[in-house]
Amino acid sequence: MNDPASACTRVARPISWMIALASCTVVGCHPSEPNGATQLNTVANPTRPAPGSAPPPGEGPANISVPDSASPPEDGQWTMPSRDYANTRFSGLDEINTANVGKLQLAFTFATGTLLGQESAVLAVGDTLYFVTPYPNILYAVDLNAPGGGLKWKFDPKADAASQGVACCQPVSRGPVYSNGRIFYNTTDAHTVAVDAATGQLQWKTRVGDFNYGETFTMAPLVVKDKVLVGNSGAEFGARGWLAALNASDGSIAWRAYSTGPDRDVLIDPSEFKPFYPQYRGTDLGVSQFPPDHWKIGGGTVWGWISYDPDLDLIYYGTSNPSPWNHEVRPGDNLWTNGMFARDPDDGHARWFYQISPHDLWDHSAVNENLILDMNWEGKPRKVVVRPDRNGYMYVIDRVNGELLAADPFTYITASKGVDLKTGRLIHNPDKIPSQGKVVREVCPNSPGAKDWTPSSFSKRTGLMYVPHNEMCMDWEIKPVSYIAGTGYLGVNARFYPGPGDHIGELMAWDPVARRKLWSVPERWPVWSGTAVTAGDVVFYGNLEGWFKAVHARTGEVLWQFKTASGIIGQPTTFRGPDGRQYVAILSGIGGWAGAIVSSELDERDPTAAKGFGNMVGELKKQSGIGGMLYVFALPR
Amino acid sequence: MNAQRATGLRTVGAIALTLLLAACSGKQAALDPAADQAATIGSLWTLMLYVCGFMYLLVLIFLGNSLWRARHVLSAEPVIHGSQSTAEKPLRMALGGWFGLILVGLLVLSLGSFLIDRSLANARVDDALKIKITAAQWWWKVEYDAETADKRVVTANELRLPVGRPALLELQADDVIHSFWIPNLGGKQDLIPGRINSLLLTPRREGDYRGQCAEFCGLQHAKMAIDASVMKQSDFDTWQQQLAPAAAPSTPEQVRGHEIFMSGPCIACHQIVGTPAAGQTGPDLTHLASRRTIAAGARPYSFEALRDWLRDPQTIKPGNHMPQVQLSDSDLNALTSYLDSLK
Amino acid sequence: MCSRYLASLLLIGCSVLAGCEREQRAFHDQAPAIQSVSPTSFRAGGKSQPVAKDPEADKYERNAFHISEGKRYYEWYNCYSCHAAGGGDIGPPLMDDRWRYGGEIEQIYSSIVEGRPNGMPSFAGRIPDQQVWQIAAYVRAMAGNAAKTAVPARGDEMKNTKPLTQIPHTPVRTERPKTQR
Amino acid sequence: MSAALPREPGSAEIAALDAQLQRTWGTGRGLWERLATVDHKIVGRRYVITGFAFFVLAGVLALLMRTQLMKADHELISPDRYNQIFSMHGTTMMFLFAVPIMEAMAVYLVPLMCGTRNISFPRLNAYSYWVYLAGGVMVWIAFLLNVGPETGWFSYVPLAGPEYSAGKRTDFWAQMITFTEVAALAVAVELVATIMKQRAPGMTLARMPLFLWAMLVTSLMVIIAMPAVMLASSFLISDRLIGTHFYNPVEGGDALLWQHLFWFFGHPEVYIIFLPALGMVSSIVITFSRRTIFAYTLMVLALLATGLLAFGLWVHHMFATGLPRLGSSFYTAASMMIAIPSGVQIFSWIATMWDGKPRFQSPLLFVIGFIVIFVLGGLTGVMLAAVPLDLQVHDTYFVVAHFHYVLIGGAVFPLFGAFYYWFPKFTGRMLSERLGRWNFWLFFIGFNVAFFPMHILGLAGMPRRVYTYPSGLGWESLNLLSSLGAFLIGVSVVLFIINVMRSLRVGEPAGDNPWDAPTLEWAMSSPPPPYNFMHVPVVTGREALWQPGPRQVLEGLSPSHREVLCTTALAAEPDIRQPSATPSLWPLWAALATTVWFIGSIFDARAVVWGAFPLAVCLIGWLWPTHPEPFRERSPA
Repeated sequence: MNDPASACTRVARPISWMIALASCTVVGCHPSEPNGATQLNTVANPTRPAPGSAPPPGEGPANISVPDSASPPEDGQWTMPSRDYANTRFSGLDEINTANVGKLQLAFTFATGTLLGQESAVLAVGDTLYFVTPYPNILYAVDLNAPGGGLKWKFDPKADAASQGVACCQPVSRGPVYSNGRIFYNTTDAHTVAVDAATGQLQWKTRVGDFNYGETFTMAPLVVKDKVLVGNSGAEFGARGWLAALNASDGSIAWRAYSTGPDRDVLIDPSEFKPFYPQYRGTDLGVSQFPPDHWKIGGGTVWGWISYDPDLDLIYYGTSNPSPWNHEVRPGDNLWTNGMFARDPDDGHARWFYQISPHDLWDHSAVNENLILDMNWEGKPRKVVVRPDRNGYMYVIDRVNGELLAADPFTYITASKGVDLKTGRLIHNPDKIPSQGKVVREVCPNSPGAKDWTPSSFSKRTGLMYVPHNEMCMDWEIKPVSYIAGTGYLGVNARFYPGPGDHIGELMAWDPVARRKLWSVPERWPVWSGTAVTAGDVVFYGNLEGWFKAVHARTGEVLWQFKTASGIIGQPTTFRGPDGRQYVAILSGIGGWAGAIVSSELDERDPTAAKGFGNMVGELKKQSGIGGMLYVFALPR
Repeated sequence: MNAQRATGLRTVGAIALTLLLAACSGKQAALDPAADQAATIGSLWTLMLYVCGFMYLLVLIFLGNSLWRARHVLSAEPVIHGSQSTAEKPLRMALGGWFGLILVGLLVLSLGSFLIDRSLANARVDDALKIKITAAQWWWKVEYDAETADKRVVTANELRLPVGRPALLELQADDVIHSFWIPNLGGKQDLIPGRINSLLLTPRREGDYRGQCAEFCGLQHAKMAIDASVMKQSDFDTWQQQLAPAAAPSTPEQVRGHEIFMSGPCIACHQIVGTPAAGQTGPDLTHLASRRTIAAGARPYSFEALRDWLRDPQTIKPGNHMPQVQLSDSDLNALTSYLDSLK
Repeated sequence: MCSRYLASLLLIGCSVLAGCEREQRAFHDQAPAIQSVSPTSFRAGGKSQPVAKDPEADKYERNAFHISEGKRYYEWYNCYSCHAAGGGDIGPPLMDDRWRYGGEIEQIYSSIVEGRPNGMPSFAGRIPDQQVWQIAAYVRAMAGNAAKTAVPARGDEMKNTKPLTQIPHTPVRTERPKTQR
Repeated sequence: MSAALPREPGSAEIAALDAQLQRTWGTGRGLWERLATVDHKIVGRRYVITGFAFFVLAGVLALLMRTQLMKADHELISPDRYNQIFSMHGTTMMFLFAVPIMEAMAVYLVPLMCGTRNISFPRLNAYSYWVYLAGGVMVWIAFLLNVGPETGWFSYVPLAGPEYSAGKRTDFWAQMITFTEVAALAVAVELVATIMKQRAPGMTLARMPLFLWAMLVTSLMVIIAMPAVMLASSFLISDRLIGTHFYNPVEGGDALLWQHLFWFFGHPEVYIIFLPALGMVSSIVITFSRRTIFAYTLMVLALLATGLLAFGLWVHHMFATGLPRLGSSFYTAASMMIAIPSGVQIFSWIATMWDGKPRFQSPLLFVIGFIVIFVLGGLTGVMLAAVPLDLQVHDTYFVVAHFHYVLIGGAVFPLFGAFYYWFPKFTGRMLSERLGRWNFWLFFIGFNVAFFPMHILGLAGMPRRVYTYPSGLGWESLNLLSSLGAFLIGVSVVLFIINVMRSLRVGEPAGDNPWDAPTLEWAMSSPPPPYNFMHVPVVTGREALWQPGPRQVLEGLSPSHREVLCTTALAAEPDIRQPSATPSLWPLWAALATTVWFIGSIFDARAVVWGAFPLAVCLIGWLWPTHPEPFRERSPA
């Protein structure tokens, strides 16, 4: 059992007391969060205090901040994969800091029992850890009170095995979300389930999509107010994308906003929809920007990260690539794919839209995380989202009206010639437009992009973003493709290879104010894990060889690393355990798109294996085992 | 014998002339131009025919004359010093003249060819109708460009053009090299995988024409035709507007045919806009019944022809990629009547 | 003398005419009917289960035309979108020597027609029989199990070679695209 | 022995010398001796007969095609078979008939015309025949086994590439190219060496008969052009067999590369066939007009100019591929320029006849037919050179008509003339003049009936290489006419064969020089003795046998050793006595080893390595020094 007093004394240090007190006075006395996060303590662990550790005002960086409403104070827990609505993945815990992280030790491990890509975030709620395995999507509750982390319960949603066949990049899950005593998560066969967090009893299960049409779930849901937001995957199968809101109480579908098709499906009401740029104004653009009828199989799935700004009461999310990958099949801008929506979470109506990659050529899905930040922009405070996109640009977009403020390349780019800030349009490189029977070479970044789904983090202390990203290029050839329901809908042969430079992946620190890269940690292989940053100025991430690393948030110095059994593609989280110590958790288990070569035992003699990774990462088989294991670290007692 | 030769030549000439007239009409004839390009090339043909015909006549006259001169000559001692012959000088002069004539003739022809080529290459394309044509073994995919993507018209094995408006064809191939050629409208242009070629046609005369693949492309090279028609702009607009999603099946038989189509192999390769069928590897069938031919010109369109085709495509066009699907007679009729309803 | 040579050689040629199966181009559906199709049953993977060999089925993997057509249909029916060009992706690789549901042509045929429980969809009714056999023959060819002489050395697709155009590895970035303002 | 040579010594001496020379140069009657022979006349005769046999076979294929095309929608022959048939027709005519038979005539005639006892490199000559035979037989057996080439004699990739031409069909075709080109190159080298170094003393370049000039230019063209197609076909076969990517655009190859390489050979190929025919025409015109050729120097220059220009116009086969149009105009001009030398030559022949005393016998009839037909073909060639017109008629029956006019008109008619002309020399018997006239008129009329309508068919839109055509396009009657004409040609060729068979048995004996022809091959008995010339003749004028005064000879060659006299290249002054190779079976074994090597490599790429060893052994045996004194002292003047 957790004794708050002893925990406090053990953690006690002058500075953390100061921070704790300060945040208590600043934030704790204004419990106005509408997200239900403040209530969770009473449910999961009513005795546990929530001493927030957010930096006191004035201590953070100038010119940039996270709105408090979107990023509640530190309570030692990690209840949603992105940590908070602002998607910061910033923990206010600072027991582990740059000085002592080198002493970090393995606290315990826990086998997941599955061997495919472990992309789930490990939630820490009260005295329990929650994570989801790839198919069969078992939800594990790990008891932190048991010595060495025992199993509290596990829940098997009994997902249909056949759905594995339509999961583009292994039937992965990016994690559960906790809200109000329940765990919500998505299964590969396109169901959303709600499970009682304490007992592991199923509360409801809703079939939201149909995997026979290529719809699967990989994303972690987000709970906003009383809605569970889920979006489908499957643009590689011609699935029509949508974001749905389920009523948290019973799992019924409150609204569903499609990414293609007529305005009523996309939930565009002209009286509310005020996009900044003229190309998004008009009637039924989701129909007219596709060939006849193609919007029904036009992709634009929603499988990335959703952000929420409680002040504006808007959710932000990106839509994925249009289907198929062969762009000649779908002339037009293919609205509303590969763009960013701002929607009202209550009725789903769109407020504005911005298209990152019009008429996508390269599967540059625009589903990446949108970090909700407030910035001084050219002297004026502005509410923005910052998003590193697959196409290699770091976008700064006004989150009130959808105006593009900046799009700065953060990688080597040949696929496009830049972004026109007047029209907001990405400028395709005319030399690289694919056409039938021709191989377009040296397309950089390649289709997984400069940065795939692997989430960045933002430190409120340093004001920097920590972005895991890659330098990869590819050869790309399109070919005719038929839509056959339930089969892949690509029309492309691709072959990836490393981009310029002596490494493929890197963890980069990006200064959103100065709009430049400060430092980076190179990695031989693509970085396919998320990041987390703490108030101790430590950034955590892992690489495909299995090294779990702690990096100095200000200098990029690797302070500590630990070799896990398999490659890491998960999302690190950190939390305060029932014993009051700070822990760091990560799932190890290679897979996903980049690691399928290893864990699906693909044959790298075929360069197009894993949609192009076969040409690049075959060597990885020798460096990473296949596995699935939870690792939890802590400082020695 | 000479008389025999002359008669032979006369007969050949006479036959040639009558037959030449045959080439001057028809719906796949280069010398029956219905577009600016074909007409321009036709005028070059006329120039060529006159110049070359004149030269040929000269050769024949000279040859005939030399044979005529020789008619009485019997065996004699060989002429060893030909250069000392009395005829040497006039022959040399004649050779000089002949040489000059050839030069002038070639100059006229190359210049004519060059100028006509330039005029074809520099034709105005700014307000041209843009059409993308993709050739595959052994059919043509035709896509009309439009202001918005959903107004694009996709059809197969038929090309309809408004009269008087230049059409800029963008030519591509999926598999092997093909060549696009509608003789009445203009010269041919190859479709080569990995390259984009273009061809400008400015139709001037309404009518129905026929084109055919002109580069050997495998088994069914012979049956890879395209049905072309040049129509009034208003008719063309009407046609384009009609090409909305396909008609829904109305009779029970058509409904049954629709079911067979959607549950069978058909759907994997063919597209019928407005239905779940979105295949691209076979021809678009959205308005199949409004076309005049099936199987890239292998048969004229009719209910019976369509049914025969569905029953056994490999006999009508052996080696093509339309598989033989085993269907009962009633299913076959149902499927045919559904497809026949796709006007 | 030479013509006598020629004639005798031609005679020899004609006598082996019957044995030449590799080049036959059968356009009509001559697909053998397979009895062993049980709709959804799960078969133990890895080892080939004894299957009644069908000589008709065997013909497909010895015939160059069928294998080449199989390759075409392998792409047309989107097989490559899960199995890539044999290296695998969502589905298992087909060019290696591991077979979850048996590697005989009849078993591959069954896998295509019936589907398999972990995601392989059933193509029954979607792909005509003859084409399934052709695809199965091509799948056999990918793993090097079809007649060697009937299989071309390569297709026109991407190979696992280092691209000629690979950008040299230099730590210095040569180009940073400009953002237009 | 030789009527045209001086007979001062007594006939006993002559008989003794004859017997001695027969022992030295003769070929025994045993099978092995026949196989080992290196006598250029025997090899040449085999070459001619084999080539003619291929002509007949290809002609049968042509009749099959014409039967199929007789009616609209005729389904007599399946498309698969038809494609093989037309491919074999073109392939056989171009590679197995036209070039080899022209070289064959030269192998027989050139040493005789030069006044030497054997061709240079006689063993290579024997080897070239065996290799040619093996290649031809191989591709025909393959064809009969349904493994015939199916992609035309031009085999454009990608249609002929591994992806679209399944099985071994195209491999056999490509390897056949290698066979025949090895043979053709070998012969070309021999001919150049023979013409440059073994001409009779006094036969300066300016006194060379035009046939020798034509063969010299042709052989040089072969040496320059054939490697291009060997390279192209080797690229093709290695693409197909060992997975190279010369023509695979995906891997950096280029499909148009094939067309460039092929036509860089393919266009000169036409002149390689045509120039020897010009030499034959000149020989016949001179003999039958009984006058020296008009404007000899210009004729030689015209041959040279044709040979040079032939290499500059291959692109006119590729006008429709979308090459830059302005560049194409250059090739228009170059293609038209070739009309100038042709025009000059036509004029010269007619002028020679005009000023001469022509005798209208079969050889001259064929020459007159040649002029009438060839000039028409040449003029349509000028039309085809014009880019715009070519775009209309390219790949239609107009082109079929054109090249049959230039190839049958320009090469087969002269060849038949040559058969009639030289048959007495080959066999010692005359061909029947009456049958010859029937032969000519049927051929001439049949030809025009068959091919003239094709011009109109082409203009009426009928493309080439179609196995059937629909009715209603006005093509039926012309096709029927054309088919009838084709059968007339067939009858005519049968008449020729009857004529030959008949004459071999009961033909009128010819004597040494039945036509009173001026060149050296008529200077010995018919058929020529194995040693050709008892004494080396000395040439005093261009028309050697018409020169007044006693014939001069040169003595000094050993009667007991195989020796030939080498003279200087330009002035033909005696230079050295050169030993000539003795009969050997090694060329046959080497050819067999080559066959195993080439055919083996179709089925197993490793054969490229192991197949070279038997050949190496054979070559060692072949070149093993047996002659004690390879070089003698300078011969007496």
